[in-house]
Amino acid sequence: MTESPLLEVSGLCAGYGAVQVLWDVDLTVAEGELVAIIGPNGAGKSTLLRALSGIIPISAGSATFRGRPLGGVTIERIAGMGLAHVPEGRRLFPGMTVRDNLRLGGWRHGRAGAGDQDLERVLELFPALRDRLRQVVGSMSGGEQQMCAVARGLMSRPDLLMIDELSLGLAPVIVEEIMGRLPRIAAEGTAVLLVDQDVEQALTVAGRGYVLETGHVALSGESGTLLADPGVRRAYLGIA
Amino acid sequence: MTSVLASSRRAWLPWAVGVLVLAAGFGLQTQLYTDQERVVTAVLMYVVLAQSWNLIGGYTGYASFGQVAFFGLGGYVTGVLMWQLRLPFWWALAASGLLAAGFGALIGLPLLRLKGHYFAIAALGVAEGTREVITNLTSVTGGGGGLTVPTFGADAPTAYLGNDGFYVFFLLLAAFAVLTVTLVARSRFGFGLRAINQDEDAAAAMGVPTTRVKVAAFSLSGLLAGLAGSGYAFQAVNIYPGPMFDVQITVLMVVMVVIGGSGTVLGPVLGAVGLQLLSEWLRANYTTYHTFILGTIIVIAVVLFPGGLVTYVRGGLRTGQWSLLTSIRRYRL
Amino acid sequence: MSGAADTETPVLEVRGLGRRFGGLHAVADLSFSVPPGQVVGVIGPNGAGKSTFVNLVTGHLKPTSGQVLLEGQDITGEPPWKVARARVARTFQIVKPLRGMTVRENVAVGLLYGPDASRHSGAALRLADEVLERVGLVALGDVTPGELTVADARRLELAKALALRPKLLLLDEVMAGLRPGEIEPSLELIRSLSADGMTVLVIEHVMRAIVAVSDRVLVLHQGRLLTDGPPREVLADPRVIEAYLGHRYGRTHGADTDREQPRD
Amino acid sequence: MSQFLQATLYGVLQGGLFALIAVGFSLVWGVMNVINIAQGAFVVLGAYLGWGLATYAGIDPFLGMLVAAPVMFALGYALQRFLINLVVNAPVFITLLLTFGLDLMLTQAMNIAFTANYRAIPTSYASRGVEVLPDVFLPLGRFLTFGVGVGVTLLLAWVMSRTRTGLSISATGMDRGAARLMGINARHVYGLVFGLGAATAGMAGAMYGTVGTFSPADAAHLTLISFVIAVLGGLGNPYGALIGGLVLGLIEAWGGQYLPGSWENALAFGVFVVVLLLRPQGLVGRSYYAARLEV
Repeated sequence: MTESPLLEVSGLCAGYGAVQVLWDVDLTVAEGELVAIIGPNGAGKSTLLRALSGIIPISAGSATFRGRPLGGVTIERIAGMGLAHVPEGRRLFPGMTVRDNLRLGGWRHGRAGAGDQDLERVLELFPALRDRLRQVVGSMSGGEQQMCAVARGLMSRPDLLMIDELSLGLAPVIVEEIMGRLPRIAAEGTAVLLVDQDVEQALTVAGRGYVLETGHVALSGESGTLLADPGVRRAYLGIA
Repeated sequence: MTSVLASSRRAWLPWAVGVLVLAAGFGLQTQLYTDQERVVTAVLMYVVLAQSWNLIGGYTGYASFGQVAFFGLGGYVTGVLMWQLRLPFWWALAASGLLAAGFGALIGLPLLRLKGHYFAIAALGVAEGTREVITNLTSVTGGGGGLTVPTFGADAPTAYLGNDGFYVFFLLLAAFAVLTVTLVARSRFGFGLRAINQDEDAAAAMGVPTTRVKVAAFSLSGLLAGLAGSGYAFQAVNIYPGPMFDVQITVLMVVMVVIGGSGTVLGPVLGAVGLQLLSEWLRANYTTYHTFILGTIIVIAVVLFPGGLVTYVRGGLRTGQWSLLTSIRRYRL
Repeated sequence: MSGAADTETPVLEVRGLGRRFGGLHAVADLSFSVPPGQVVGVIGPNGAGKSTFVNLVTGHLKPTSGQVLLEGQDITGEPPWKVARARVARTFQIVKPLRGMTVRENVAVGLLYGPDASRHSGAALRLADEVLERVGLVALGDVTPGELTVADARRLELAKALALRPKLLLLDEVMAGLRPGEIEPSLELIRSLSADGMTVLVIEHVMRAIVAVSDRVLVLHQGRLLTDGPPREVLADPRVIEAYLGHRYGRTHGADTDREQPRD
Repeated sequence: MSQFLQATLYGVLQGGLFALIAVGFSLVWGVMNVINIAQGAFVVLGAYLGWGLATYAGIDPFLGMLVAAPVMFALGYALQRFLINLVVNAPVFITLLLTFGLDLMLTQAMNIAFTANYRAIPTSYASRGVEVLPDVFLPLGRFLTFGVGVGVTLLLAWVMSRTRTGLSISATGMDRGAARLMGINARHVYGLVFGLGAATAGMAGAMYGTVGTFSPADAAHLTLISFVIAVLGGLGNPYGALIGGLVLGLIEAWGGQYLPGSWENALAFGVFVVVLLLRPQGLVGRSYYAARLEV
């Protein structure tokens, strides 16, 4: 690949107040690529996504999206640039219907955008949502909520979709179903950066992966290589 | 106002300053005209009220918007006892303080279970409700028409204290309030309050019986406000439910504490003295615009020193950071 | 470290402990006991119910079923402050320093209100230094918690717990977010507390810490007890690997573990 | 019987106006977690706007409120964007003090501009009444204010749940961080909310002036009413304001009819405190409003 990547992160440091969580993180995502970030709890995976979408400031290093720097840009603007973030815990608007949640997902395209076409596209990806359009999201199962959250992220036709802890608290069969959609999303042109704890699942769908450990990139490479690497298990269980 | 350990070497210093200020208070009295004496008396009363709010709102972190209930209750207990039962003021004063404290414990038990602003507004509801009850118990309280405390002649259970008398009364009461808060701040109880203010779960995990401690703080704050109300009722002679339970009095307590520095001993004193003197000065010199200017000052102070003046100065002395924009950077969206 | 006879009254015993949130069983039918002086690791993937379990023991949550016994005494549903005064101390997963107070004052609260309540704040502040000494924080006594590093904030959390001079110490992820070099001193401290006879439950994600310090490991999964045994055995259990790394990882890689095990 | 019906009718009519007085206060609190002490002053300012238009331009107050609304909206938007926004993330009683300062400024400014005298906005029709049942009269002016109050409150509810802008407001109130991740400009939304709060207060004020007298001194009482209604009904919810308004209107009307003195006020606050203790989220409120403000 000769052109510059869609997302390029180099030497990124970030944290909360005086507390630094990420140390010198390097990472790239190319157009239409599906990349996984795995690592044990507290490794800084969510913090990385939060820094990229502007929720917390980048204290050192750089992150560029389509060549434009992300440091110091507000959350709203970054969302407007086509970088969608499906946050940990889904963070749907609990009192609203699925349809309203999805409509809000397409906010960046203004009154004209987020039309029926986008809706149709995400409903095709997640047909289970079609019958739920009028249902209030708070009353749905965790799996349906996660589908709705991913669909909401896609409504803005983003160039990069970042999903945080997709499998958290969900039954394996649901996880498999949602993860199974990700390659198609990537193939249709939206790159996906997936953060998850389910190593096997995440690396099965993703082409490449990064393993974070205590705020550093401990390992990175092709999914197949990582799956075979004993270092992954060491990062999680602390023993070989 | 240094930390307990650091001050242990010079522990006598704050006490010495306190005694000096008290003495200066007596000395000042001889230098004042009657009008000025009344103004300073009002300032001293607000020192008591601000410290009352400081205990529950500042130290414990439960912002009571109904604190005037204790003031009004104290005033009415004194008024009714002196008017209906011809009890001497000093008995009525004690009864007012105790009843206000008891009332604090009574309403504190259910109310202090509520968090944050729910507690604040429930307390407001209690204050407004108390006023309405007082207004409607006409046979006991005189109702909306108010009551008159007998002060002169054979009718009076205690002779009127006069300007000088009330000055001394409120000076001593203010000293008592400041002393109370100082002792609380340094005691085990004060540590409990501050722990509850910061994190109730963490406090409980360290053995602080949170409900008991909160209720005690509310009750003690009620005592202070009740005593102030009692003295105020005697001084005012004619009392009415509206002014005795005026929500503006509560708001003034909050403003004084927050602007001065909540959860400190000195902050509320500075807040009360500064704001009340400023208010009186504006009233005298800019009669028409006085509340407008006061409002402007509050707006500016809140934006620049949301943590209070004492906290700002202390932070500045400690870190050398005096930027006025720090809090804006922290709290803006 | 362990060596506790089975006949001894367990320091902690839970019987059929459960807690529902709406339809979700955060903790279900949990039963086990811990003899005095043991260091027990409690592990499990995110959402396994570890923190809920701690909250049920300390009274921060009321169980919907079951009992908690402390040295044979039923303490189920007692308020947290009473549990604390019974010498059960805990740390919080998300540290809960008292931000408006100095580090020394933080610790003094526990000394003033804990089981050995001292009446005077001055005395408590002096005693606080002894506790801070133990966790290596004495030099920072006058600092407010906001200025502490992650590691020091975790130490403060520990110091607040130790101020109660506990019999039973529940450590809820005291090592999360620490850099590898910062973990060893914490482990050393846990060992020394155990040597003093304290019973310690270590709830942790950092596996190498669990392995290094525990006499025994409990694995929670979806609110239930998955396994209970010596650390190495537990971590080699395919079910545990599956719970952590995903449902297929356990199947494909579980076999390797059996081969590697004899190395130790 | 007719006495009871008359009191009930009066209470319902009053409740509709109460709803409009409080709905903006409730919205601001629910979405922004700001307790706007200046709400009552906004209402009185609206009344003066209606009064001024009626007195100097001869505009009927029911049309005048359509002028008052955009003026008040602009004032509210600007206040939020340039002042309140500076401390909007501070603990709730910091913003409360700020709006208290604003309240002092506004009230005194009105005292200076309009004097403290009581005024009213007279119309030729407001004092007329229609006998709807034997001995039960429907006062025309109050009926109109009721209609406007309920109408505008329902309109606001519709805007909140059906329009794009309304959705963005609800979303920001439910989870500001997530709303910003959608690209919604939270600062602008806050400006809109405060503007809407001021605009509805202004309209309520113009209505208030047609059915009774007003002066700057009413501001504190009107804020207090808003407090009670918002909490009774549940924060951030226009339907809640409607229910809270009707409950308060009926308590006052029935209490005034059947209780001696002014015990109805004590009753109103009694109900208020009991509702708070039993259902802090309000009668129809949901607890998720203002739940997530960390980003």
